Amino acid sequence: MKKLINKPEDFVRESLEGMVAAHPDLIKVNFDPNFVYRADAPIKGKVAIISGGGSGHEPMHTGFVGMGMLDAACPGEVFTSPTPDQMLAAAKAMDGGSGILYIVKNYSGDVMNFEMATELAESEGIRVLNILIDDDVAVKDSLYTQGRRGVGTTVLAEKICGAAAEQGYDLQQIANLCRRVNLNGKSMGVALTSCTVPAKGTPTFELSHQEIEMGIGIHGEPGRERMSIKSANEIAEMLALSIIEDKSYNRTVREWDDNKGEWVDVELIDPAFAKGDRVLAFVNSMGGTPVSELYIIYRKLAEICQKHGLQIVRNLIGAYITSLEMQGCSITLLKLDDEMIRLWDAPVKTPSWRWGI
Amino acid sequence: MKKLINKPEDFVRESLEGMVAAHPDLIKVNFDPNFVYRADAPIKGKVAIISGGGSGHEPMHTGFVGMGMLDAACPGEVFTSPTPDQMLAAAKAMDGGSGILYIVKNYSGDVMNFEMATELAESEGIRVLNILIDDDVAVKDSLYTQGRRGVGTTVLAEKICGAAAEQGYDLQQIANLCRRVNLNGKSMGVALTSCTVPAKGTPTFELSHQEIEMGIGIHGEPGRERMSIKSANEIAEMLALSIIEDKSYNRTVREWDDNKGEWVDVELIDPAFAKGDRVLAFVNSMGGTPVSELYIIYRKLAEICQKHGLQIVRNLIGAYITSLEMQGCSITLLKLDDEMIRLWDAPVKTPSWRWGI
Amino acid sequence: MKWLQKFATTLEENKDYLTELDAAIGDADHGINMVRGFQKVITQLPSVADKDIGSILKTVSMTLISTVGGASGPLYGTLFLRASTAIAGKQELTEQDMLKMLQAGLEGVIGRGKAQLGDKTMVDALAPAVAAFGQAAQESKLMLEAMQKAVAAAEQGMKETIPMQAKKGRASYLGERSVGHQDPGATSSYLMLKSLLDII
Amino acid sequence: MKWLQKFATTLEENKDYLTELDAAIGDADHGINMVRGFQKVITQLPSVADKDIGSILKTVSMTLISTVGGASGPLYGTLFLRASTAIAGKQELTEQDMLKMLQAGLEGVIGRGKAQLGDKTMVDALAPAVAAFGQAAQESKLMLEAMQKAVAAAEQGMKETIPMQAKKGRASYLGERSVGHQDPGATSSYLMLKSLLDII
Ligand SMILES: Nc1ncnc2c1ncn2[C@@H]1O[C@H](COP(=O)(O)OP(=O)(O)O)[C@@H](O)[C@H]1O
Ligand SMILES: Nc1ncnc2c1ncn2[C@@H]1O[C@H](COP(=O)(O)OP(=O)(O)O)[C@@H](O)[C@H]1O
Ligand SMILES: [Mg+2]
Ligand SMILES: [Mg+2]
Ligand SMILES: [Mg+2]
Ligand SMILES: [Mg+2]
Repeated sequence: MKKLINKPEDFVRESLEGMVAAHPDLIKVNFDPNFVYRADAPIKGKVAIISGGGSGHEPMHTGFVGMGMLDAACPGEVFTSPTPDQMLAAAKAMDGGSGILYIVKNYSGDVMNFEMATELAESEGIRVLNILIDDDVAVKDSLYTQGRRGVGTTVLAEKICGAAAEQGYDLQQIANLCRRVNLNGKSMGVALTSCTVPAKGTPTFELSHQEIEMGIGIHGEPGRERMSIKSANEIAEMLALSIIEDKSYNRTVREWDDNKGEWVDVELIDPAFAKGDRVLAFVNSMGGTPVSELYIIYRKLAEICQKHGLQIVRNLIGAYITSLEMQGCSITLLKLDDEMIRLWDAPVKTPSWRWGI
Repeated sequence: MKKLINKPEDFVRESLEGMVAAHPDLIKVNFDPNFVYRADAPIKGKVAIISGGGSGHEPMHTGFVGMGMLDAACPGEVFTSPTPDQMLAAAKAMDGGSGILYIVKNYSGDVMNFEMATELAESEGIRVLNILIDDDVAVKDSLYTQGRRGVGTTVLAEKICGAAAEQGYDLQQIANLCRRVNLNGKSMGVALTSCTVPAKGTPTFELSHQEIEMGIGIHGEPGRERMSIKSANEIAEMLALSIIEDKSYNRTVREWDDNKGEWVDVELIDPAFAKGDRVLAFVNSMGGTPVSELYIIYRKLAEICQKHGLQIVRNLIGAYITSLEMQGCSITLLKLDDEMIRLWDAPVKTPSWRWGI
Repeated sequence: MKWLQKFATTLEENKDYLTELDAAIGDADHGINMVRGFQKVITQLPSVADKDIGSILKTVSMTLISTVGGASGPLYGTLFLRASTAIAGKQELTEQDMLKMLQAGLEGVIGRGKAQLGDKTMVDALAPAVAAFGQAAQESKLMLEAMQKAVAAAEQGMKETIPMQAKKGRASYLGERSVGHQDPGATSSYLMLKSLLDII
Repeated sequence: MKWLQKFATTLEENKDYLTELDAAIGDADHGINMVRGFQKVITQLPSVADKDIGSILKTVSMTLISTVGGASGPLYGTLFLRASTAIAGKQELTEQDMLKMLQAGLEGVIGRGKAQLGDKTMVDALAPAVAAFGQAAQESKLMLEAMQKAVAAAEQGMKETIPMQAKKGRASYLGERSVGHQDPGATSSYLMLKSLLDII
C-alpha cells in the first residue's frame, strides 16, 4: 500500500486536522465524537442539513460543509458508517431551532445508525427528518433486498437542499425537495482499478490489466459484472443507457414521521427519464481518474443525451464522491425543474465547492 | 493501460471536445492549430495572458481559461510541448491591442517553441513578452544546464497575472509581476506511482510497492532520487525543507526585449525564504491522490511552516497541475506581498477554478 | 466478564479472516470494525467489573454503538442492549436467564435490521443458535450442553449462508454474485457464541 | 525524396526503441513525436514532388515545426529550415552542396538549442558527422564514401552520449542519473543520416 498517510488508524483524524487547519474561516471540527461543522453555526432560524457516512469518499461530505450546503458532516472510519453519537452531537450543535435534515445514503449501516440517531435526537426534543438517497441503478431486484445504494445524487441533493436551507425553506419543504431530487436522480459507476482501505493495506478486489468492474458502489465493493476493458465511448454508453433506460422504480422506505413520532413506511416511485426532460449531467471521478478523461466521457454522454432527447442544462465534472484512489467514473443524471435550477445556481462556499461568492 | 479513452491519438482532441461541450459559456476551442480560449475574447484594451504546454497536466492550462485567469491555452500532445503555430494563432486571436504575455514553463521544448512563436508574433506586429517559470528546487546545478523546471508556481502565476490583466495592468507591469511571482515561488514533488502516457501504453517508470520517487517533474520523468516508502509526515518534511532551506538561486534566462526587438540575457535571483514571510501554501495532487491525503500533507506542512516562522496566509489544496493519473503530490510555497494577495483574492471563473463570481 | 475478553481475543485472531470474508461480498472492514469495538470494550471493562451482568452488557452496548459503526455496530449494539435489559440486575445466569438474554438479543437484531432467516446475515447464525439453546433448555439440559448445541447450530447456520443469495446488507447489491461466500456477520456471531462456550 | 521516405520508415521501426530511450532519461515520447512529424511529412511530399530540393526541405521544416512539438520539433524544424536555405533552388546535390546543407542544419540546431558538444544531445551525433563529412569532402572523397564516414562518426557520437551527464534538455534534470543511457535525440539524428546513406 502506497499512500500519503502516517498510521492507518490516524488517517481520518489527521485528514480532518489538516482540513480544519486549511479552512478555519469555513469550518470547525469536533473530535470524539467526530463531526465537521460550519464555522458560523448554529444559525438561528435556519434548518440545518447534516449528512455523513464512511470516510474515503472525499470531498463528500466533509468538503461540502459551509455556506449554501451542509451545516455538518459526520465522517466514519474509512467505508464504515459513522455512529449515532456523532450524528446526535452534530444535531445538537447545529440546531438553530428550525430542525435538522439528515441526508442518508441507503446502506444498511448508514440507515441503522441514522435511525438510532433520529430516535435519540427526537427524545432530546430536536426536530429531525431524514431522507434516504437510493439512486444507483446498478442494483436490481430491490423488492426484497436492501434496495438501491446512495451514490452521485447525494452530492446534488446536498447542494440543492443546502441552498434551500440558506434561503429559509422550512424543514418539511426541504425534506420534500430532497426526496424529489432523489427520485429524479439516477447513477451508475465503473471501476478500472480497486482501491485500498488503509486499515486493510491490500486492494479490496483484484482486477487484471484487461478487466473492469461495471456497476460498482463507492466502497470498493464488487459491482454488477466484471468485463473486459472497453473504450471510453462504450463505457459512457453502458452507464448512460443503464440510467436513461431504467424503468420507473418502486420501493418502500422508512421515514420518520415527526407528527406521529414513529417510523412510517413510505412508498416511493422514481419516474423514468423522458424525451424533453431537462437534466443535470454529472460525470464524477472515483478518485484516481484525471479530469481529462472525464471530459472524454462527458463528450460521449452529451451526444447520447441529445440522441435521447434529454437536454443538458447544467453539468458537474470532477471528483466529488470518490472511493479513495480508485480509477473509474460514475455518471449521474438528474431531471431538473425550475426550482432545482435556481437552487443549483445559488452561491456556495465550502472547502471543495465554491461559486457565486 | 486502463484509461477512460478511445484511441490514444484522439485523447487530446476528444478531451477538448468534451471540455467545450461542457463549458460553452466559458470557453471556445480552435482545432488545427489547437487552442482553448475565452468565450468573450478578444477583449479590447486588455493584455491577453496565454500559456500552454504538453497535455496531461489538466486542469492546467486549459481548465484555467476564463475570466480572471488565462485568455488562451495551447495544449500539445501528452507531455509534449505545443508548436509555434498554435501559440501564434492564439496570440493573433486574443490580441486586444495591448499585447500578449506568454507564460512559459522552463522545459527546452516549451522554451524553444515559445521563442519561435514570439519571433513570429513580433514579425506580425503583435507585441509579446514572455516570462519563464522555473521553480522546481529538485533540480540542482543549473548554471550549465537547462535550469530548474517550471511546476506548481505556474498555476499561481496564471491566477495572479490573470487577475492583474483583468484589472487593466499593462503588459510590462504584468510581465514584471509574473517574474516576481516566479522568483518568490518554489516547489518540489514526489511520485508514489508512475503514470502511463496513452500513446506509449505502459508506465513511464517502474516503482516497486516499497519505493517512491522524490523530486519528480510533471512528465513522469524520473526524479532526483528513488527511495523506500515514507510516512506522509516524512514526505511533507522532505519536500517542505527542500523548499524552505533552498538558498537564493541565480541563473540567466532569455527574455524578449520588445524595444530592441531581440532576445536578451537577464540575470535573475530567487530570494530564500526568511522568518516572518507571509506565504501561500499549495499542496497539489499529481492526479491520482485523493484530497483526503493532501490534507494529511497540509497538516504537517502547516506545522513545519509555523516552526520556521513562515505565516501561511493563503492556501490551495487539490489537483491543479498533474501528471495524468500519477499518485503523489507536490508542495509549492509562494512568498506573498499585499498586491499578490489582492490579486489572488480577485474573482475567477474558469472550468476548473471559480470563486468570487 | 471472561466471555468478552475471550471474544475480543478471538476477534483479534480472526480480524483478517473476517475482513477477507467481507472483501469478497462487502467492503472489507468487518474484522476491522469488530476489533475496534471490542478493543474499546476491553478498556471499559475494569470500570464496571463490580457491576451486575446487565450493567456490564449495557456498557458493552453503548461502547459498540459509538465505536463500531457500519451495519454491525447498531446490530451488535442493539443485541447487547436488549440482552442487558432482559437480565437486568442478575449476577449469575441460569439456563433460563441465558435463553431470555439470547432471545432478547436476537429480537433486537431483527427489529433493527429487518432481516429474515435466509437473507444471508448474522441472523442466520443467531436464530438457529437461539432455537437450539431453547430446545435444550426445554429438555432441561445444563448450560454447557445447551451452549454446545447452540454453537453447533450457529456453525451450521453460518455455513449455510454460503449458498445463499444476500437480501440484506451490502452483499445484497451483488445479487447472484453473493452466492458461494460465507457471510462475515454470521461468522462473527458464531465466534461470539463459540467464545461464550469456551469460557463456560 | 527517397531519403525522407526511408527515414520515416526507419523511425516507424524504431519508434518504441526511441521512446524507451526517452523513458529512461526523459518523458517517453521521442519516438512518438518523431513518427508523428514524419508521417505528416510523408503525406505532404506528393504535393511538392516536382519542386527543387530546397523547397522540399522547407516544406519538411514547416511540417515538423507544426506537428512534432517538444524539444525535437523546433530543433529538427530549424535543422531542415537552415538546410533548405543553404541549397535553395538545387535539383541535385554535389558533395560541397551536401556539406553546406549539413553545416547549416547543425548551426541551426546549435543556434536554437544552445547545446555544446558533450551536453548529451543530438549535437553529439550531428557535429562529429558534419565534421567527418567535411574532412572527407576536403579529401575529395565521393558522396557515398563521405557519407559512410559521416554515419560512422554519428554512430560513434551517439554511443559516446551514454557515459555523458546531460546538460541540456529534459535529461539534464536527472543530474548524475542521466549517465549510462544513450540520448534519444542523438539516436534519431544518427538514424536520419543512416537513412540518407542507405538511399545513396
Ligand atoms: N439488515 C441487516 N440485518 C442483519 N444483519 C445485517 C444487516 N445488514 C448487514 N448485516 C450484517 O452485517 C455484516 C456486515 O457488517 P460490517 O461489514 O461491519 O458493516 P458494513 O456492511 O456496513 O461494512 C454482514 O455480514 C451481515 O451479517
Ligand atoms: N537544447 C537542446 N539542444 C539540442 N538538443 C536538445 C536540446 N534539448 C533537447 N534536445 C534533444 O531532444 C531530445 C528529446 O526530444 P523529445 O523527447 O522529442 O522532446 P522532449 O524532451 O520535449 O520530450 C533529447 O534527447 C536531445 O537530444
Ligand atoms: Mg463498512
Ligand atoms: Mg515531451
Ligand atoms: Mg463491511
Ligand atoms: Mg521526450
